Amino acid sequence: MAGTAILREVSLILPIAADMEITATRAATSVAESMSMSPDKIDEVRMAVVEACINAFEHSKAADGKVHLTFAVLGDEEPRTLQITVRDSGLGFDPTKVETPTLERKLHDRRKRGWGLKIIEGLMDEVTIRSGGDGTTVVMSKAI
Amino acid sequence: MAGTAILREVSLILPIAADMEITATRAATSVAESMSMSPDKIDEVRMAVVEACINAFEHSKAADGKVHLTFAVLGDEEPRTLQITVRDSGLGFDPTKVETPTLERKLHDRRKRGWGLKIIEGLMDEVTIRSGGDGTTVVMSKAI
Amino acid sequence: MTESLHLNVDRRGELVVLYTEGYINNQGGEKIARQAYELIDQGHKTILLNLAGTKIVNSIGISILIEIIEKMIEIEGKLAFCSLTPTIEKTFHIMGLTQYAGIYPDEPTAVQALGT
Amino acid sequence: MTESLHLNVDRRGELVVLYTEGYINNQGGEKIARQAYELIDQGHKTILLNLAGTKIVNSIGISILIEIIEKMIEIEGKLAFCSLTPTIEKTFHIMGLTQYAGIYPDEPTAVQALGT
Ligand SMILES: Nc1ncnc2c1ncn2[C@@H]1O[C@H](COP(=O)(O)OP(=O)(O)O)[C@@H](O)[C@H]1O
Ligand SMILES: Nc1ncnc2c1ncn2[C@@H]1O[C@H](COP(=O)(O)OP(=O)(O)O)[C@@H](O)[C@H]1O
Repeated sequence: MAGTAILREVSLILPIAADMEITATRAATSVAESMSMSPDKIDEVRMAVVEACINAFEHSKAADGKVHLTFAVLGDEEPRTLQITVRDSGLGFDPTKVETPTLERKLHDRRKRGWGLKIIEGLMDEVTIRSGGDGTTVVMSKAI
Repeated sequence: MAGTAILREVSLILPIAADMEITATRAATSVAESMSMSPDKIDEVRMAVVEACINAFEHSKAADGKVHLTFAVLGDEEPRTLQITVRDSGLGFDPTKVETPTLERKLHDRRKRGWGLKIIEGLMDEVTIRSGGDGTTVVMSKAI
Repeated sequence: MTESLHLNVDRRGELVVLYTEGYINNQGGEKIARQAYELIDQGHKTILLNLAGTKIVNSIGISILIEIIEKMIEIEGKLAFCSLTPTIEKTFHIMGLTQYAGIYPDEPTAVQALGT
Repeated sequence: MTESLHLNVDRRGELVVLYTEGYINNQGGEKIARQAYELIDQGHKTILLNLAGTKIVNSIGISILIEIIEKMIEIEGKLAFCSLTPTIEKTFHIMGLTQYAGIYPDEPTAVQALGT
């Protein structure tokens, strides 16, 4: 089957600390460039990585204070897809209970936040979230 | 004692593959910037990281095909030192048997190579190498 | 630190152009909001955010911009944006922000459209 | 790929200036060497490598440059460098390369010193 073998994988473990999502975007950029992804797509990947990281930073309450990322180049002979995993060992949440935000409602709401997952889904080709008592794993991918 | 606590640590695992040292330099840059290291020093760190990575890529023959890096911010209250560890689980070597290169000799030698460790030592403040049957670990640090 | 946001203010009568430089995250968004509320208090009702110097934003930062939009609707003012990266523009579309704030490719186009 | 080296050649009589752009690694060094040997075969004896466009090198790439220096000594020619980043210059010092190749801050200074 096309696009399913892992051709190359980079792992990154970040501490939960201010601006550390920038380190994640740089790793993503390197791996994406190494598979010749277009600059515009790389930029979209970067934004999705930022959102997934700040979610883990802000919401996970992971006891180890870490966020684990992998950047996998998937393909057959040629690189086809960049698959990024962002994992924390925190409290987890129920993704089905997250309300889809709309600006109309947010304009009257006290809480303007709640856009991260929607942005990730809008910018990446495929997104799956597994979450439970042992933490949260966001797997997101984008074809080159 | 000053400068000995780990304030923050980023880990990176790279596959042994062309240009992957660039990914390492980007992670190094992010962490160094986060501790406000000067651009010139960051650039020296980058060069040392390149050399340590290509050594592991080229010489280690690590069976797992990976190079493991950590970027640790050491300090007391304030960040003081960036400590970078580059580790492979390869064949290892005896650092005491590595000849210190001189250009005079290299100009007449067939083999012009052999500069990596000298460059690392010249650019970083402190460098220690542990190497044996279970692989090689280069620990190098630079104060901000 | 990586990139703390810089803000330049160009008052042109009723219109004010804010030039951002750097990351619009929590702190970046707050900085813009503080400036915007100050301008609103001074009677300015049209603010153009020129994002040419911003290559990265996050949703926390954008949420703070939504507060400014809400305020503008209240006072019948306008918040507009120009010179966005394609990704930031796409993100604004994903969020539906384009319905409540003008998005323009560059500053001259924005200034003309805002007609101030 | 990350950065494959680009090379521009400016023949000025005896002197040739080579402008590099990108990473001088194994392949980058080989590209420079191939070009240099071609120029030497054509009778050029003074080559100036302007590294303004190179922000990163590795020791494998530099080792290949040492081969060019060796060749130049043989034919009584000259290899010189200009517009290095501080780190690349420091690295050349660490290696002792500055004893065998002129290192100049910028191209005009280099051209004057090479006196061609
Ligand atoms: N890694 C995570 N760990 C725990 N909860 C999370 C995580 N990621 C998202 N969530 C939950 O999902 C909600 C929606 O996330 P998101 O759409 O990114 O918006 P926001 O972070 O602004 O609230 C969060 O408020 C949080 O409750
Ligand atoms: N990670 C490593 N694993 C095994 N051997 C190594 C490693 N790093 C360095 N070496 C050994 O040390 C020697 C000197 O390394 P270096 O100074 O970087 O120059 P070069 O890589 O050009 O030979 C290498 O040739 C190799 O034999």
